[in-house]
Amino acid sequence: MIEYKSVLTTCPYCGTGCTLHLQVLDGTLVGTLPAKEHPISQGGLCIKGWNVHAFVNHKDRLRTPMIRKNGKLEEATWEEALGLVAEKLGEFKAKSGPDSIALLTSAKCTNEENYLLQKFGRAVIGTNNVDHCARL
Amino acid sequence: MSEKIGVYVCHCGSNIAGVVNVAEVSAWAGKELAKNGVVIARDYKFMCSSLGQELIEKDIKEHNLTRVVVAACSPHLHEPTFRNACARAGVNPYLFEMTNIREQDSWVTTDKLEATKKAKALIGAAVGRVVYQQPLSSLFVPIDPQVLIVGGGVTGIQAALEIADSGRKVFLVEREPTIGGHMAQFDKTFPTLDCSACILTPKMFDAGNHKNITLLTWSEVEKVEGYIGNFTVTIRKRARFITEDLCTGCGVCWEKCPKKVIDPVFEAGLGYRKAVYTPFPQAVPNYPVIDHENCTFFQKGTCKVCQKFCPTGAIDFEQQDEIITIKVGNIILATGWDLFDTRKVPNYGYGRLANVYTSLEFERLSNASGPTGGNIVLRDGKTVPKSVAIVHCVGSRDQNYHPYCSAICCMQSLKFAHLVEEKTGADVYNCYIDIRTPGKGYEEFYQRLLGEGTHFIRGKVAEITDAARNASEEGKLIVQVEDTLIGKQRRIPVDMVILSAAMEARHDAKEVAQKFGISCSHDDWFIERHPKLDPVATMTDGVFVAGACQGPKDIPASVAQGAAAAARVLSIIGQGEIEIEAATAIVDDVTCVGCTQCVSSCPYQAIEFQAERGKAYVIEALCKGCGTCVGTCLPKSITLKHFTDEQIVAEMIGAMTVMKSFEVVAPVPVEVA
Amino acid sequence: MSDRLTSLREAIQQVFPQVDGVLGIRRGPGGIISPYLFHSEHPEELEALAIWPKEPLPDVLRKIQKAHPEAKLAIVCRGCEERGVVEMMKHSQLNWDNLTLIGLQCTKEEAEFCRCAKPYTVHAKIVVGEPIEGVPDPVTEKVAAMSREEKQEFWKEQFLHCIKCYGCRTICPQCFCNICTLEDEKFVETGRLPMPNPSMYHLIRAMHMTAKCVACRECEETCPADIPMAVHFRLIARDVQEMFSYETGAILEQKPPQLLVLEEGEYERTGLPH
Amino acid sequence: MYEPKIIGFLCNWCSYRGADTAGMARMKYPPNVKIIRVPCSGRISPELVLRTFREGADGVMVLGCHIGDCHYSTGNHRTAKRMPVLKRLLEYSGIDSDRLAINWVSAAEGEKFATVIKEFTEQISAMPPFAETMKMEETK
Amino acid sequence: MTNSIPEFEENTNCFFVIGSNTSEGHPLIATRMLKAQKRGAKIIVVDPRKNQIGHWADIFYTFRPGTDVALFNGLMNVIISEGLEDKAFIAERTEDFEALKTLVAEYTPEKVAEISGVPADGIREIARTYAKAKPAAILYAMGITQHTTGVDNVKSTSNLAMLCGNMGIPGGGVNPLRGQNNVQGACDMGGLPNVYPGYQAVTIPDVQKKFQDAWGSAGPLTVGLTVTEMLHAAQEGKVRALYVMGENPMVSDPDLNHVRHCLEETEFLVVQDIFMTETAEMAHVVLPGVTFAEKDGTFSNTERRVQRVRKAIEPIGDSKPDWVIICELAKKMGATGFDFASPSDIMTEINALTPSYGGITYARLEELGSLQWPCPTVEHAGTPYLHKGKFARGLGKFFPLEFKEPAELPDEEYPFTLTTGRLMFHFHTGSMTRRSEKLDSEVPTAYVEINVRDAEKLGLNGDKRVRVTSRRGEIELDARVTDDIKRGVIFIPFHFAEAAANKLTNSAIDPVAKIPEYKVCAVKVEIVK
Repeated sequence: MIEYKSVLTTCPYCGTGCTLHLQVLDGTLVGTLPAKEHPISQGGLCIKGWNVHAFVNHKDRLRTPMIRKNGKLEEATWEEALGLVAEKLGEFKAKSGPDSIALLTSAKCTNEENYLLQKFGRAVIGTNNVDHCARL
Repeated sequence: MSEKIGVYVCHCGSNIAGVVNVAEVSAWAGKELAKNGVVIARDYKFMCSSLGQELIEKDIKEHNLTRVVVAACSPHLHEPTFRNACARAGVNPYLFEMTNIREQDSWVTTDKLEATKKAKALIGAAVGRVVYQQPLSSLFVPIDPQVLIVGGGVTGIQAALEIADSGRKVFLVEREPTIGGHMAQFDKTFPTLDCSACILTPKMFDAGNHKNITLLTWSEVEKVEGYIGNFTVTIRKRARFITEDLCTGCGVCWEKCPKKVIDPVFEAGLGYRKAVYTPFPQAVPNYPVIDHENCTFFQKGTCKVCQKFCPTGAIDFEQQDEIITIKVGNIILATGWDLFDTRKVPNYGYGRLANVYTSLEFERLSNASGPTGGNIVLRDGKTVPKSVAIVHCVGSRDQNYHPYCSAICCMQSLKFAHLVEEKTGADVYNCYIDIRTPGKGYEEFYQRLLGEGTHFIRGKVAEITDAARNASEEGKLIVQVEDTLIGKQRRIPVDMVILSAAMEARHDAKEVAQKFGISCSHDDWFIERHPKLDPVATMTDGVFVAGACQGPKDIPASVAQGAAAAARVLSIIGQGEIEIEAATAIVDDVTCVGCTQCVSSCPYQAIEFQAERGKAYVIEALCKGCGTCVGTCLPKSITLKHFTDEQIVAEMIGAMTVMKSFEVVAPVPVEVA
Repeated sequence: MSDRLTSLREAIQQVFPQVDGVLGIRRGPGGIISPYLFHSEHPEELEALAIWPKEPLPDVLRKIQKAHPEAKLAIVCRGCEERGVVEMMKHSQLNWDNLTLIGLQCTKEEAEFCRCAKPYTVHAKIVVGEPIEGVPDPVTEKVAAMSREEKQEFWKEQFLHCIKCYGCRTICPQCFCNICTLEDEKFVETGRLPMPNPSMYHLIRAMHMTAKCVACRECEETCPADIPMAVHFRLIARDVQEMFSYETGAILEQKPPQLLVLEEGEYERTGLPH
Repeated sequence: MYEPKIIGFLCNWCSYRGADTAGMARMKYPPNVKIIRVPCSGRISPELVLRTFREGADGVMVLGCHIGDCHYSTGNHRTAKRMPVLKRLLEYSGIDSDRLAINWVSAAEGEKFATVIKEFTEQISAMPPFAETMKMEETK
Repeated sequence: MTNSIPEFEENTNCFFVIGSNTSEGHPLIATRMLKAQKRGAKIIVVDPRKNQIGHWADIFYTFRPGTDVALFNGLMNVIISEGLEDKAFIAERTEDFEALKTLVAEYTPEKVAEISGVPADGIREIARTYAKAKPAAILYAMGITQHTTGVDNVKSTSNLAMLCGNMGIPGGGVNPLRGQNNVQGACDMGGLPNVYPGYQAVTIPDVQKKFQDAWGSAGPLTVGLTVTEMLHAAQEGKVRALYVMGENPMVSDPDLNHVRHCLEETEFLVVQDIFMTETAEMAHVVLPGVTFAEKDGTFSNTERRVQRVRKAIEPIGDSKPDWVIICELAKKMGATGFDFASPSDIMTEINALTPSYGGITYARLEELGSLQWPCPTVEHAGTPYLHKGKFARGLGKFFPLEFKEPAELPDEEYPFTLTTGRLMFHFHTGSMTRRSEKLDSEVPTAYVEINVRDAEKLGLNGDKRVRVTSRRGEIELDARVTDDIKRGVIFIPFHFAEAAANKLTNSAIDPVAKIPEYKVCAVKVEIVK
């Protein structure tokens, strides 16, 4: 069965909050369409919005976790990578206290993810060293 | 800037230097164009002299020049000279650019200052462009020595024999069942009045029996692909329903065939043939064809009389059309002409008034092997006319039909007049606009006719009618004409009228032209490459035209063109391979979206759409490098080598930049602050 | 409106057995509409079928057909979209043989929104709604009536408003090139805002729309700066019709005239010198 | 008084040779037109003409063979169909379409060439500079 | 933003745009202003550069970067002295007006003209136009905030808005345009060192308890470190591990040479991102997250509008949605409370703990498309504009503010003022846009805008390559000469790592908001031979 759909989503660039449709054909992105009758974007987009689909499949996308070994980043499994992060963070928290760890949440990530990371920082690590680039 | 450019400004004696300050120009180029890559700029008395050329060659080697610009005369004069000089010194000739500061500057500008400025702008443009030029090399393609000739009239036969005699293979394709064309229908030929068949049939016989000629009659070309040296031609050989290998041409079949049919082609509708027939006894090849439309068996399902009587069992009602594919290197089109349909001139009454004849009908009427055995009689088949009018320029030299002169009608009409007088003693009236007799022995023939008592009336016939106004006109055809020499309207009652109808292009000429990738003039005649200097070549390399398909012609001219086309073809075959234009177009497969706009816009059908890839493809050997496709291509996926957008834009910016630099420096725009 | 929607649903149901999918539009989250390929396997999805506003469906069709050249597809198309499909077919961008057109005739209000002269289909065999007459295009007439100086001022301001989103180009069903001359820095200044006057972007685009613009007005609709660029296209379309007797999207066999040799009488109508 | 800047795109076979013919006959005409040689007027895309105006040209000429005489048979037919559309577009955009001249000059027509250039230069001189009418900012 | 974007088109009669290159930074907000302009609304733009919106403006002036407070005081001076203020609004809804009045009396148009470079008559023109066209909206962006006086600048905008009664009405207000898609959401969700989600201060014990109860554990009662402070602390060894999710301080932060040094000093750097950014290259562990196209969630735009992000395709390669990564990591560390099946579940927890998001559920977003917070309950329709009838704190407070010069001013050695900003065609550190072919080809690399006359003085004709140097670093890039920038000011877009404007910028920060002064620093320009 040929599957074509347009997925309504929100533009990941500036803070205007235009919505747009990602055109999906058989599971791959084939383009962007604006959302007509949307209160903000009113069926229009800027050049960045029109091209949101372009970077998603870029060859430079990170596809696997990496760990620095002998000064070089090398591919690793999720198990290894998350294991190492958990171990290290636990170690610093125990040795130097929660405030020896700082976290940057992201103005690019979703509300849910920002919520989770600050929750992780405050509830799991125990620090208020949580910030992001709001000022930049 | 990685390119090293040398700029050379020619004095051309005082031709340029007398007006353009060449020293200043070269100094300017050396300084101001250094940022564009100019590393050396010189001026010299005669750049085209061997010393001038050596100067360039020496600089190329010493200064490692990668590009060369010469500002001198027209590139049409010396571009090859300097390209060769560059090539000798190891710079690809296409990395050279020439700009014209003589014909287009020093010779046309009076003001020395302005001329100098113009020279600078032109050099600025050339330098801008040369940076983006790319090395190119020519392409050579081998020539297939086989030749296709389309049309088996006298022109095609002549061309075929010339080529075949030189040992090359020829395919001669003819639409009708026999070769011979219009000439086989004629009675006598002007001005010598020798019998048309007598001079033609030996040639037909030769062509039919030549070991190097493959005759494909009753056949038509369906498709032509490829380019000079490498054409692939698809031919449909229509079913004759006769097994050629078995047929001896004995003629029993057409003797026995019960179905009589008016012959609209060979007998011009005046005579009859059978449903199985050869057009005339001397037909080559001599195998008959069965006329599917009129054959009783094909129409009603029973008959097969011919089959019963055929002594060799050659009749084959099951026969199918055959598709033949041949490879040839060159093609000659000798597809001939059609007779103007005189019904289109209603006031001449053809088709309505029985005794109004066309010229072709008269040829058959007068021909000893024609329907009346050569007796000139009216449609009733017995009455010999006592007076005959011959109307010139029917359909020719007439804005309503064809503006051109058909070239043969005057002589043909004179011939008719002579034959009528000779055979019937009738009074003959030639109604003409002008008498044109520009050929060897033609004027003499006219003078002879004047002496034979033919009446010549200068005037365009207004009407031919059977509406009599008085007794003397009763039962006659009345020719209404203004005799412009005496300035009087005349009504001439005659028994018979012959319309000297125009020669016109074949009804399907446009289609044929498209098939072969050539073009037609406004009147649908095939267009030659040059009307004077290249009359049988076309804009499509490897496709030639000869005879009346290119325009109205008489027999000698047609035969000469047939021979000429043959000579051109043989000369190409003799070269073995041929150089193709280097500055051709090329498609970028990555960006081509396959919209086919270029395919439609190419004057040469040199671009094909490859549907399976969804891309356009330029057949390099067909491309002449006009760049019309580039002008059309929306995503600019097609590039014309040596005339790329980059090069042209850089040339334009080069000129504009220099011109702007001459302007009084504009005041700095008012600050917004 | 609802009548048309019901009829369209029925028409799609009727076509379902013969095709692999029917391209139309559906109403999604927050009431926002978008193109969607309906399947006979899921007739219940037709509940969300919508008809207005329209979407650039021919372009979506092209993308689907390119990936599935053998698929039999149907498209719900208005007059403009049908013209778009025809022009794309002429440019080898669509395979006509594998297409079923479900014509949707526009209402007067819709036609007025688009200032459409031909709000009806002509080729579609299955048709929903009654065809209506075209409506006038006051915007184009207004510009056409301006003096040269007024036009110059008018377009200067319009071009100044352009934020170079390329939306008009990207949404245009007739702009199917892989790369675009408008992005070629040889011809159009890249990365400059506001764009210098005269705007190479708009003028080149207008030239490229010669004998191509199907008057769907998607470009104007998507323009955040409300530039009435279709005015250019429509004025040129008139000229092309007048000079070369070409009507975009009307006749399947007719090729774009600017690609072909001059026909009898055409040169005289171009106004070029003799 | 200013010196108009004009670019002429000339086909190689007719117009460019026509310009040479004018030179050989020592006909005089104003120096404003700078000639760019192209194989055929059909090579000139509207983009090139527009780009030339954008560069600040006050006038642009596209000269080709007479219809019917095109070295490339019918290349100039496309010129004759494309350029009138471009002229109309210029007019619709408020640009005087007389700034773009389309004409046909054969290799023999040196005199016509000189006349065409002279008349066009005069016509453009009578108009204000293009950059000024467009109030274009200089691209630096 | 106090107000909503659709109000601009429908209600606003005057836009006062300052410190915002709206047409490039927020194109579809800018085009809204065009729509309003068509019905007669006026656009006033004041900016060191005449960018596209400057060309659209009815009134445009350039001014000296960093003199915003002076300019606002000057405008208020005119408004008060001409009696154009909204007296009723001031009386009913504000306090401390007299103090403001006294202070701005000093800032006569003539004096401000000298400080800011806007002519006195221009100041009067702006003041009158703004004051007479109610509702009038002030729009600003980082041009206001990225100063050592950023907070003062922001307060000045609200002083002006309150003075003319432009608060709490549709089409008016003070409208900071947030630069990143979800910078609003990141703040709302407590991605700040001083607050929990919904701006609930970490220093309040009741708040701490609320979260402790909900999560089982919470942060301390002390405010944490800001980005800039974290980096300093890392250098000092106080912060030993840094976890970065989807940020690229190696391009975005000021004084990059310093940032590099700090990150090098960090003992353990974890970067979770979609590309190998300049920051990720320095990490010890890199975790591949996914783009917006591969996950579900919500973004909150600059006008507090929460909208859905919907998954369109499966994650690429082995990458995982960022929320999944955090949950897995937390669980690995033995934490509870991270068992979420979907972002919708997370939102349910947010609804419970964040009063302003209380009624923003996925089900409602599906139906309505979007909701603007505050939206405390599922019955609440959302809040298009704030401060209706009443300010959050009760009465609106006027802040009398003196003008202070930026931290670094041009001098003989560094005679130019550098200001940085965005381009239409790129976004932030360019990690996404520079990987979009069509965007990258528009502006493939950095350039510096310089005034025609300055260029002339430098002898910059035809020579395009220049070197720009500040006290902190130098970069080489192409010059673009224009008359659309104030003399003495140069502009460099900050998207380009190879010629990173932030190698030059000053990390001096606003004492309250800790925002660096990106918009002003002193530089010199030399031609590269």
